[in-house]
Amino acid sequence: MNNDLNPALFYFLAAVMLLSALAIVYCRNLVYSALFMVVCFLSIAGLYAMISADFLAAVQIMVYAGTIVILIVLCIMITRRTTMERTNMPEKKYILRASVLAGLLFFLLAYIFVNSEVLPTTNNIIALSGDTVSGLADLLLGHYMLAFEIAAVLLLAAMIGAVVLAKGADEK
Amino acid sequence: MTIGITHFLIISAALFCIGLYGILIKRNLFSILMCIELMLNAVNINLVAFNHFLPTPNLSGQLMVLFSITVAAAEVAVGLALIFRVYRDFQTVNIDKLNSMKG
Amino acid sequence: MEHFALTNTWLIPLLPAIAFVLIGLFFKRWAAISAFIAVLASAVSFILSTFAAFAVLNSGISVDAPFIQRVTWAEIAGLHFEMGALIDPLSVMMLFVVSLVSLLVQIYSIGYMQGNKSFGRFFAYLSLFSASMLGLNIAINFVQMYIFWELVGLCSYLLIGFYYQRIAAREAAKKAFITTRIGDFGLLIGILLLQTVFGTVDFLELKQILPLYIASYGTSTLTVIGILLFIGPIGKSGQFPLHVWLPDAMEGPAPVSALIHAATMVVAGVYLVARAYFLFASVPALLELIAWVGAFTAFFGASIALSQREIKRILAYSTISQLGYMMLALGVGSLTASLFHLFTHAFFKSLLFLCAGAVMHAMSEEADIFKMGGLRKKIPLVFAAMTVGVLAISGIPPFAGFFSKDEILSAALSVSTPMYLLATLTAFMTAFYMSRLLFVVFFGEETKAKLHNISYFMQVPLVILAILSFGSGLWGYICDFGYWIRFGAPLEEHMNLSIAILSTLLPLLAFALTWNIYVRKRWSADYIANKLGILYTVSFHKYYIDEFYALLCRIFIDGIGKIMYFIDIYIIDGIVNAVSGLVLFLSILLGKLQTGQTQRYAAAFFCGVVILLLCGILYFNTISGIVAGGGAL
Amino acid sequence: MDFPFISTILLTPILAILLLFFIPPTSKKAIKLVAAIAMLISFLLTIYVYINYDSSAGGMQFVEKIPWISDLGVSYAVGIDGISLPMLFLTDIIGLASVFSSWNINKRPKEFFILLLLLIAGVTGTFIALDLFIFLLFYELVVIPIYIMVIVWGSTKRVSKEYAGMKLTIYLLIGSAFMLVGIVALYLQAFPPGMRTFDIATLSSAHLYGTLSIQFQIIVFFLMLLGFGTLISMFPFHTWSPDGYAGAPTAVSMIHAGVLKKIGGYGLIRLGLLILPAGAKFWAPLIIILGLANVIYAAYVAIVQKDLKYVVGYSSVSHMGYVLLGFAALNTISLSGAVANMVAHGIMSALFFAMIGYVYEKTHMRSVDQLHGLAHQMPKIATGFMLAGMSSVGLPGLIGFIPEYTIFVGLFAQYPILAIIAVSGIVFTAIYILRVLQKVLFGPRDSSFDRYDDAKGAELVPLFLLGTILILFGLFPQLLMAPINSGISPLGPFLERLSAAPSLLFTLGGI
Repeated sequence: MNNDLNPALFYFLAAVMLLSALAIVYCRNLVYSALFMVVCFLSIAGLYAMISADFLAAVQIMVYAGTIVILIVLCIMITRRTTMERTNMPEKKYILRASVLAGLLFFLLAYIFVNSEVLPTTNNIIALSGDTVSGLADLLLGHYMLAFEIAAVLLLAAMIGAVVLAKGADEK
Repeated sequence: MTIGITHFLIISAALFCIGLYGILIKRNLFSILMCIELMLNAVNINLVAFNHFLPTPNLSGQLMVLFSITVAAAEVAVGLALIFRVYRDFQTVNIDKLNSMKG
Repeated sequence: MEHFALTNTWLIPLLPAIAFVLIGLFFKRWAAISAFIAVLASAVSFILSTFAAFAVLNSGISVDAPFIQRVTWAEIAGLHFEMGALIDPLSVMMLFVVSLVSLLVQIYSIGYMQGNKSFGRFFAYLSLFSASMLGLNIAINFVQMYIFWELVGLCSYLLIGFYYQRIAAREAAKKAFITTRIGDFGLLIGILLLQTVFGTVDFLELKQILPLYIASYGTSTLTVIGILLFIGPIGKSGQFPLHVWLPDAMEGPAPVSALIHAATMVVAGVYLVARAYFLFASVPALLELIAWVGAFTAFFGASIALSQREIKRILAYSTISQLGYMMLALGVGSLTASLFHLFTHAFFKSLLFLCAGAVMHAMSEEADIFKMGGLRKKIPLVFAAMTVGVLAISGIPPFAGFFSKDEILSAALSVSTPMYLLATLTAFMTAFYMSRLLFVVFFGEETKAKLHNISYFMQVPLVILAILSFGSGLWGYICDFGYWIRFGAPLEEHMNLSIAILSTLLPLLAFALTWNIYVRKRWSADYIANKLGILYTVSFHKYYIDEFYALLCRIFIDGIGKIMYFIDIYIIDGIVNAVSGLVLFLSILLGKLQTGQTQRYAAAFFCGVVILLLCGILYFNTISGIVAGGGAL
Repeated sequence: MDFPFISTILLTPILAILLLFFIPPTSKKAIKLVAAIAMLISFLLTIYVYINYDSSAGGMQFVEKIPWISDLGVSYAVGIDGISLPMLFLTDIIGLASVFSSWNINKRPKEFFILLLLLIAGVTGTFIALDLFIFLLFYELVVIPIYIMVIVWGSTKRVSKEYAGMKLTIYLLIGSAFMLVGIVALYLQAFPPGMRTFDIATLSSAHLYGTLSIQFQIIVFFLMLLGFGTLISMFPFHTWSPDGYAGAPTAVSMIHAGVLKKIGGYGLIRLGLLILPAGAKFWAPLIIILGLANVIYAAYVAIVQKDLKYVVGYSSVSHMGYVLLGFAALNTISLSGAVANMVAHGIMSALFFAMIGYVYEKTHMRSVDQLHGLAHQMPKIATGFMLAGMSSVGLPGLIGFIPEYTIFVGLFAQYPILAIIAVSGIVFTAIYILRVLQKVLFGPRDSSFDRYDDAKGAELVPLFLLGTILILFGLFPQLLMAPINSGISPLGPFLERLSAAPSLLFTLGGI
């Protein structure tokens, strides 16, 4: 496995991801935002694939780009108004403050990351043996068995909770 | 310059801040939920990147992402149900109008 | 039998106590059974007491060498509570008097309380009283005495307030309890001091320790203890200034007045002083105090009795006065005279009260003597009994009072002439008010009221008590009461003739006066009252002491209480509420931050993150410090 | 190991709570029965333990110990000695009585009895705990149910029930916060790391090793005094008590005045005196002064009260003054008296509150101005009132006398003048008790009260239970004093050393 990543591919995916993220924020139509989310998640999946997380890339596409976005779109449709125009308007009075805050946070984080001396370099990457699916499966059904079971219960609870909430428990 | 962990960290930070920015300026519950998903994904990228770039012998980082996605899925399901419920009770998904908890 | 009675004296108080429990728990509703149980218990107690008395007489038990049984009641490290029976001539005499009078009063009550719906309750209380009083009599130490002392106080409270639907009765009961409680406060402190100073409250042990103690430490502490202890008898025996409860206590039924507030409970104070006489006698100043309190109370009570109108109140003030006599006798050092008077007084005063009860019963609970009149023909038996009682209390020979009063007078004379004069004057007043009572009620214009029947249950005790009132003094004198009770030789072997004659003539003079005023109407009573002016008013209003106490109470109890309460809710709680108000104010200020908008919270949260990061960067100056934890893997 | 009696006593109410969760709220009878049976079992076991406690041997008996958090030195350790046994008995008898006195609760009975049982279990736990951690755990457990019960089932008179509940809770929590600080400091200071323990007996020996300096003891005892003093309603931290009782439902008033308050006195002895003797010695004069203030001041305030619950509330403040005096005189006699007085006051105040509860439940009146002549309609309740009132007055033959007398004897040895002032409290007590009782119970019959019944059926249980104990312990005080003596008398040499030690900083000069 080649330790060097393809910079062109990386920058392309990163650009698509960030631009589509911005588009999510700036689209005036909520449905468009949701669709841009698919693009964003797909590019994230691409990034995963670049750094030896092929299985996660697949999961990302299935769960996020597929299921979650569809869910969101569905819900948007159910609660829709007469027109979807201007459903995703930003609150003007907060824009300045929010952008200053977000920008400041970004620059601070970036400053730390760029100047950090303890971050690992690309030189000491240990190539993983075998494919990630079986590796993940070993962990999931071995060391993280209990967490796995709990996650399953969580999903069940979430499902029941969602059903009860959406249906309304007190309605005859 | 080769693509290292710093690059991944910076784009994830950017994604995170976009999500944060979105949360702060939006008033529609759906957009807020979507922005939260963006932030979650930013975190996931970090995990996967560290798993790749750190000299670790196993896939724990990726596994954490798997769990994170699971939890995110659950969260989205419940969150959407909540929004749906709120919409039915208050006939709005605008968060400014849902302020009965105001102190 | 005598031996059994002597060794089982604890049965004497226990039997009425059992009667109390039985009646109180099970038989309250059945009048006949209640009365039967109570009377039976009292009768057995009386028989046992009598046998115990014989046993004491025959076995050479004396005050200095009593027969004692004791049992540990409670015990902790350093403190020992004992109960027991101390049998000596003194306690046996008391047992005899108390059990006899309570038996007679219970029999009388069967008639008196007939038809009352709380009949059972009455007998339960009476039994409890007998038990407590008998227990008090055999007390072996101060604590046991205090315990029964309080219990008789409780019974007195319950019985004064027996007609609890009457507000006057209820208030009188409260007054009695609280006033005697003030006395008990002194008594309790005295007992506590004894416990602290001597480490024991046992009569016998104290008696042995005391001379040694006085020899090494002097009498100053003892004086304090004695005064404190004496406050108890002041309260219980209605001595000035704590006498105010006793006249009010007449709100109780007449048998109660006879039993508790004439014959038995009120003499508990006298008994206590007699029992602890070794202590009081060791400090002469104490005796003097007791004598003066007694003498003054005797005079004081009699002076109020002169002008009262209610039959039982007159008798109550007379009781106060007579108790003063007993205290006087104790104070002047004649224990024998005091107890002799206690002995005779128990009979004639309960006789008088029972007669008064019979009169009131016949007159449908009328109490004002001036609304009665000419009763001698309608209830001759009561008249006869009452006459015996009046003669006895006035000290006409050969009735009982003459002998005992005479001994007190001669004892007083031997110590102090002013006391003797005061006591003699009191004797004159006693005869005056008693004969006034007798003449107004039984002579003069006949009342129109239809009289109630007086049942045999009431008549029999009257007869017995009348006989005792007539004979007990002579009997005691002939049998040498002083020698019999064995407090050493009696003070006066022979009667002092001049005293005897004077104390016979004075009452006769008083009789003549009252006869002319109230029966012959030669002199108008109103005219005399007007002439006496302020003296009469003061006497009629009982020296305004009640009013004075009420004022004191309003100022020092309610007044201070209100101030304290004000402090409590406005100052202490004010501070508390002010603090909580401050917190509330701050929380409202902070609450404004809670806008309910989640995004604001998120913004605040991330502002915090940014600030922390900035601080971190500026403070550590090197980035490695911050991310070290993450990168060290 | 033998049958775990103590744990069973503790766990029976908790098991009943679990059982209650499965009973539908509508079957009120079943709920009450479960609660009553649970408390009955606890009570019978307590009696068994009481009888089988060997007073002549003394010391800790029926001990159970299971290590729990060994890193912190915490273990689940319970047991009883002569001091905690009467307290345990008190808790269970009042617990049982309070269940029956709540028999007519119809508003959310399920929740009520769950909270009540939780409260009882909490109080039981504090008294039997041999481990400071367990003690704190139960101590904090107690406050919450009380708050909810006052807010939901309370009554509003002079102050609203919300105010009352809040005041009570905040006072106790602030007090316990101070205490917590003290206890943590104690835990850290007493032993070096690795040997640290929450075991009370071990901590009690810490002062012998000299790890607890005198300054340290003084400060920590002061913190405990704030906590326990608030709980025992020491002047000037007493105002929660009348307001709280006035707002609380009957059962809570009973348990609070009857048992919970006693945790303060118990804590002062068990934790304050035994662990921090120098601190206790230092602050004793202050406690004496405050205790006197309690006795006299609260009695005065009680005299002018119109609301029955306020009278009893202030009366309990006054009686707690005696306990404080008994504690602070620091000798075996006075300490025995203090413990006994806690029991005595517990029984009588519980009886008082139960009777007031009945009267209020029937007539919805509590004011002395409105009520009169109740003895005509409610002779049994009147009997209960008289019993409680008379033992409050300290009448011999009832439970109140011997403890009071014992305290006085102990106090006299130390501070004769102050003792006289304290004894004068008996007169004030008589005044306020009799004034109220004669006004409420006696007097002309008022036909407007004719429609109210006397107590009957289950309502009589508290009267019977508490009245019996009142008389039994009054006639046979050794039943009560024997275990207490076995708990206190071993402290004799310890206390003598303490009193022989020079007084610290300020003293009352033996007055």
